[in-house]
Amino acid sequence: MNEFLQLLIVGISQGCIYGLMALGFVMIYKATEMVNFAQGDMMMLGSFVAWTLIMDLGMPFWLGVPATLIVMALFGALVDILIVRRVIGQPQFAVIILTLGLGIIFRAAAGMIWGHVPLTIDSPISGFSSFYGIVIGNERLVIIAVTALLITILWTYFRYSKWGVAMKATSQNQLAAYYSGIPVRVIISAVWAVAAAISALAGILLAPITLIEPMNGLLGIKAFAAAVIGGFGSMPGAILGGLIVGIIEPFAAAYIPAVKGSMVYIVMLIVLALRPQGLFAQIHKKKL
Amino acid sequence: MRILFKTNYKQDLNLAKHSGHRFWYGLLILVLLAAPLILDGYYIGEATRVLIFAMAGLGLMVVTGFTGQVSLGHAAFLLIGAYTNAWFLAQGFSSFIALPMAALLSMIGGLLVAIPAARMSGIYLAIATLVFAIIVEDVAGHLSSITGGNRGMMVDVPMLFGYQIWQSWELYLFVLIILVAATLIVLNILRSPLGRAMIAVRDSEVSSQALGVNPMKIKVFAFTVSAAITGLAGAFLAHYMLFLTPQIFGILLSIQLLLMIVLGGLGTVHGVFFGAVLIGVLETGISIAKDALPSSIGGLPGIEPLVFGVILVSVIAFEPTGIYSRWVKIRSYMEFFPIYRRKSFKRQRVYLKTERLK
Amino acid sequence: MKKLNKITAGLACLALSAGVMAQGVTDDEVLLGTSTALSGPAALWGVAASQAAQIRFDMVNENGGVHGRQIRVVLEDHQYQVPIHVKAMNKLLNLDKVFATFNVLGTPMNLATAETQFAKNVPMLLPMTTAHSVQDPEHDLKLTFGSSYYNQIRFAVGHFLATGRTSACVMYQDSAYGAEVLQAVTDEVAEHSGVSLVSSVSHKPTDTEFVGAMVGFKGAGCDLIVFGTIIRDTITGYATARQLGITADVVVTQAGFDTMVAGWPGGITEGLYAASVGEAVYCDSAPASAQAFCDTYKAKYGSDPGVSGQLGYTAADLVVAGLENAGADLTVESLMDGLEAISDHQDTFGRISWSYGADDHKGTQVVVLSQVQDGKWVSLGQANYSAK
Amino acid sequence: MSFLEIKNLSISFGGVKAVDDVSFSIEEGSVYAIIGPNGAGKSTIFNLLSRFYEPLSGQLNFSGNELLELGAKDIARLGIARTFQNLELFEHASVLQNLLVGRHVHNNQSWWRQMLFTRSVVEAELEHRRKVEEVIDFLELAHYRNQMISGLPYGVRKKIELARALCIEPKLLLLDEPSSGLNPEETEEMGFWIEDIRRDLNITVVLIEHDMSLVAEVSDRVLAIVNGRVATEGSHAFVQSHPDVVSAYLGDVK
Amino acid sequence: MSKSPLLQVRNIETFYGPVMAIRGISLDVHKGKIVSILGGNGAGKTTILKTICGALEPQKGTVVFSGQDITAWQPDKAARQGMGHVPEGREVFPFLSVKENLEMGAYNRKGKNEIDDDLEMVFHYFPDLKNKINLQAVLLSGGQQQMLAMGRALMMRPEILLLDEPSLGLSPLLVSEIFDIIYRLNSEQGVTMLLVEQNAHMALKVSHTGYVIETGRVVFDGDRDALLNNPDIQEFYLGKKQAIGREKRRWKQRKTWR
Repeated sequence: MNEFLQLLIVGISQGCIYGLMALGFVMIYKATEMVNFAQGDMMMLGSFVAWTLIMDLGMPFWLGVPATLIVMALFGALVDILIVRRVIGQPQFAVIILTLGLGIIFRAAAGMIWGHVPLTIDSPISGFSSFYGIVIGNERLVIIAVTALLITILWTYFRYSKWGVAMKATSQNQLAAYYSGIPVRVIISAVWAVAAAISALAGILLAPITLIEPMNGLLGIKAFAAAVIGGFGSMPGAILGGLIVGIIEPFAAAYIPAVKGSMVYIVMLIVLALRPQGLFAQIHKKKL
Repeated sequence: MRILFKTNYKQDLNLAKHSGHRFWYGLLILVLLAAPLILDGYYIGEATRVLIFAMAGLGLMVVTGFTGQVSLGHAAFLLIGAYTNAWFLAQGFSSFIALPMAALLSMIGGLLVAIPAARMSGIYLAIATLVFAIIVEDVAGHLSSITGGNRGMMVDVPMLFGYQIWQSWELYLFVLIILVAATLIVLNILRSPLGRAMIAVRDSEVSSQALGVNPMKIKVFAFTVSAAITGLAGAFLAHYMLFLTPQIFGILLSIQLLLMIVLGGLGTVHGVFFGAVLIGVLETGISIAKDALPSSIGGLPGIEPLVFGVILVSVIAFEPTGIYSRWVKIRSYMEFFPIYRRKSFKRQRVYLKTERLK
Repeated sequence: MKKLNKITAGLACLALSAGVMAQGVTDDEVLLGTSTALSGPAALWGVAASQAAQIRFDMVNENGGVHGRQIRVVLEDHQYQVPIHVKAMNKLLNLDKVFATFNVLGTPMNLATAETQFAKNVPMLLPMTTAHSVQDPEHDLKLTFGSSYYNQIRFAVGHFLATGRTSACVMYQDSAYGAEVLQAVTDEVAEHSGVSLVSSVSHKPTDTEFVGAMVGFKGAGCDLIVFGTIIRDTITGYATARQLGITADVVVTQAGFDTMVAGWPGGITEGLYAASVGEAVYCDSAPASAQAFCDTYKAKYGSDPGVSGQLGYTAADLVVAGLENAGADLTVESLMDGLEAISDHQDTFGRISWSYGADDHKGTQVVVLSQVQDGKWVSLGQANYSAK
Repeated sequence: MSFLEIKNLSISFGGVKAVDDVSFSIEEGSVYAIIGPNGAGKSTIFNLLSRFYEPLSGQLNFSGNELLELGAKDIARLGIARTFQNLELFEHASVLQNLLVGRHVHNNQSWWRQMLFTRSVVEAELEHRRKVEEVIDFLELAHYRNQMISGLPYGVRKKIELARALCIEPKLLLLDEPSSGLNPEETEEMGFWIEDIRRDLNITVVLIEHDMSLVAEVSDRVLAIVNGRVATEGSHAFVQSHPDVVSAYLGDVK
Repeated sequence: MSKSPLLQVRNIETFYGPVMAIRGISLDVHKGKIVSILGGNGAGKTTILKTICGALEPQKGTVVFSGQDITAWQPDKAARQGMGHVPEGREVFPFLSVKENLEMGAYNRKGKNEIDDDLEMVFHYFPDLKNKINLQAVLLSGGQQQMLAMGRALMMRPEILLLDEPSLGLSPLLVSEIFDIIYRLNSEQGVTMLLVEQNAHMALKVSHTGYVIETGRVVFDGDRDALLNNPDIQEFYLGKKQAIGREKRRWKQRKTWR
């Protein structure tokens, strides 16, 4: 039983990370119908930026984290303004290749700037607690709390604020949004900024657990699987998918090690076979 | 500009539309055949790699470019083809058996993916295929009795009529001949009802159904043909690398294939070759250029993927529909030379509309 | 014109067989090729090793080279992908026409191109892997470092099983390297009675989360855990095991043996064992012979060289020794003779001495067992070991 | 038994009945018009006939075939062709290719023959081509034969979709708002073609249409649908004067 | 001399892909007037509207709107300047509710009360929408979507309304309703409109002046009566049949083939 709870809580915290990254995917997808294959690499960059600010420049942790989020938000907006904006409305494939290319650049640049030696951030939340024989790293508890908080904020924001509705409008019909006087470009840049900041947050939360190195971005693939399980484009779906992926992993590793590597993906295929558009389908039938 | 006078419907069925086509493509094939006489070993090796990737890209183009089914998992078919070919050669069969078996097994793999995949579309399909490739890689790692598992497997050289194809130019010619054959088959499909049905399914699934096309069947067919061609490419990739481990066929390889055909220009056979040559020239060029640069720049670790990424992003940002469409522009510039207007290819503002209404 | 090139190349071939001059060698230069990971998942090793090797060559070149020849290395980045490596080797062998390859990183990479390069009569010097499959079978043109992962693990596992441990678990990467580690543990366990391999789990190089694996090990109750891991998975895997209260001994190979692993902040790697080719050397306590290297490396790259740097430097040092032994008349034959002539060559870092011979291209068979104590690798002992 | 017989057809979307117990039958060789306000369920009837939607209940019978036993892909094979309200052409293909897809149901070459492009495929292709040229001639599309759809104006596309449907050599042709987006001159032309299609090609036509002058000109019988139910059916003059049709559809202003 | 026009378009040329869709069009819209643009398919009518509002970039020419040169501005900026655009094809936000759709029209406006008043005004003109206020727009019928798009543009309180084929695909009843509303909006609220319409009959009924476009050029312009009385326009755009029988007409077409 303890073992079960142990795996479950680790799974949930890992799932929150995947969920956060999946949220980044979903937000950009919702606003621009673009699948940002560089999302994982933006998370990686975020954790490196945090490392530079906190470990290299000596900022206090609680100052370094918001500073990182701001830097990465600006970076996200800049990526949109300088590069991505050019291909909005172009065929999906062009967009896929563009973001894949951005991922290559980010990874290579990170390797050149920060090297390939794994790094870590000293965080005031390190250490671990144990309850009734369950051992859990403090940072994992923080991950769960932060994710829950963030989701609440985002949900409220999208549901009730004028900007949130405008974001949804922009994603549904860009031309009509332009015609209604909604500042579409600003909104899209803002979405990139928020998505980059969310990924950076995931990166910072993850840094003490997985160490920081340029290839960390490949974690994005699992976040991707999470987003797809949830139904690409659905924010609650992203979190749910993240949790599913996060929980499957440690259980598979502990009880069926032979299929551990593929378990997540097998589950994803099963979900897609039953519901080809994920748990929260986002595709509606077109009127003929 | 050339004006064609058609006197016969059959003219439209010919692959070469006019004598100019016949001349230039004929010349191209001659030059390619003669290349080993002119070029030295290094360039033949590079050309072989480009041809193998072109073959894999051709396979991917059938399903992604012509049928509109995104696949991020074609490395799986390369894997199946490569291992099948290597296994049969290791059992002492000649390439006459090993190559068709490589194509056949990949085809069966394609069939397995295609049946569930035909129900999916867009990003879901992309991820499902990506995941399929990850699982295939995992399985190959665990089937150590056949594949040698993660320890890897050496690949014997191709055997034809008891003759070992060992020299690099021999492998080059072998690849070239099979590639030309595969290209002809793809061109044949494209000019027959099946090819039109593929394009119909890509552009509008509902109306293709209303015209009596069975989209499921067409998608499965495209996936199967695609897998077979990619499997063949995998067989040759095995010969190119001489050693196989499952990790070779990871996500990055699938991505590179997709990258190639999108960069070349989706939906055209030309695009495959433009893409393969472009990526090949780019990689070779960067790797040679970095030696010429001062070591403070050229010797920076990671400079190659960085430059590659930057060029890739710039190409897509300026020519989102691929190099082939740039070529079309250049060609029409030359054809209409004095009266060509730059603006006629100016990119207009475009706006996005949700694709969630399917 | 091109045809002419071919003819001259043919002539050069003739000249070579007459023993006049080999490809990649001129009167004032010898050209070596390295295909390694300068980016991608293994860049940690590739970058440090090639930088350290370059420092050794720079030292030689500044002093007028070896027999008047400057040593130049063409460096290719294979990003730890076999297809890119094959392409890079094509360039090194056929375009740059290097005299020998050296320090090529990666087990599958070395296996893939060995045949091709031997067919072109290009020696394979000191590949950056101690995989069993790269060392065996021996070849006239192949010269390797020393004790393989396989031997390292068999030695270490043998040691622990002989000192009271009874059940082993293995966590290994899904790669040729991981498979070799698993094989070694399986083989060694089979030779002892009353002990067993109770659980094994593999992971992808990109995996970051090991709680599941460790909970499984905890349930299996093993008292020896073998890691077929590299750097990051060594650190996080070990930290997870300790966090969960697993008290079993954990041992890793050369691949996870780096000064950075031992010095990881928070002391979370305290107590980890490693079996390796040599000892880890720390610059502040390094022998005088290593000081010049330490200083240069630190000045150039801002940090102490890790174990991969030490290995890269040692490889370069051995090549220089071989070139010196080969004499002024440099051919493939004379190079290999020169390398075989290396005997009791004291390692710069004062760890071990290197010897090769006409029928011994494998290098040292010393396996060192170290443990992390107070943030540093401390050698517990070493032995000459070679499994049958 | 009628040529096309629809009985008690119903379907609902999200709990709302879009088509509610609709029955009607069509005689072979006639032109039948369906009119009604937007959202009344006219296109839904076509989509049910095309088997894109699954009805809640009802029967669809076409010259002895139960359509509900078949899938969407089988409908064309029976000789039912259709056009779409918002045009569903193959955008990135030429006009000729679009029309040749219309010949798909007449293709009987095996896939391996097509791969090798054997003589029999060549011959079949030439035959398809001849048929397609007849349609091109009939609708006067020769000028556009080799152009890409994506560059063509709306009116021409409309014509191409009609042509593509004719390439099936159908017995029954379903036209969804053939005149929408056309100017009066083009609309008149469309009327001529519908008449020619019926008279020269002997094809039964069902059309959904808002332009009452076109309906009056071509149709033999008219069905008016309001809120998913049949309001009335009969000759066009009769339907046009029906009070429900006037209040829900035509309005007081003519 | 009358005041300078609210919207002044001078000699614009726009490419659509490789095609030059409009070739030097000039037109004026005066405040408080309804101006219609007539023309066949592919004449470039929609392109003109898109160029005016900035959705397409002209190669040449200028667009001046209430004294400002707005040529090639982004459409959202033009919208903030007071240009409302009801595009062709019912461009609504499919997954937002009717109310949210309308509120998006008032995105740049302050003052909750005024916005609520305008919401009432829209529901006054389009009572159908009021019943479906919380329904997702994708669930509306074609005509209701058309009304929603118009309502959304009205929520901007625009100085000018560009209407692109408002009657396309609508039933006769709805067509007359829509044109009735257009007429009322103009006469009751004084909204200036530029109207593109296939249905010349209806368009000329409500508009003050009109332009006839063919293959990207203005071929005729004048006030309503001038247009209504022109025999060519009667034949080609109003569908008034001349005394030629069908066979002759067909022959006439045959004559021009290729």
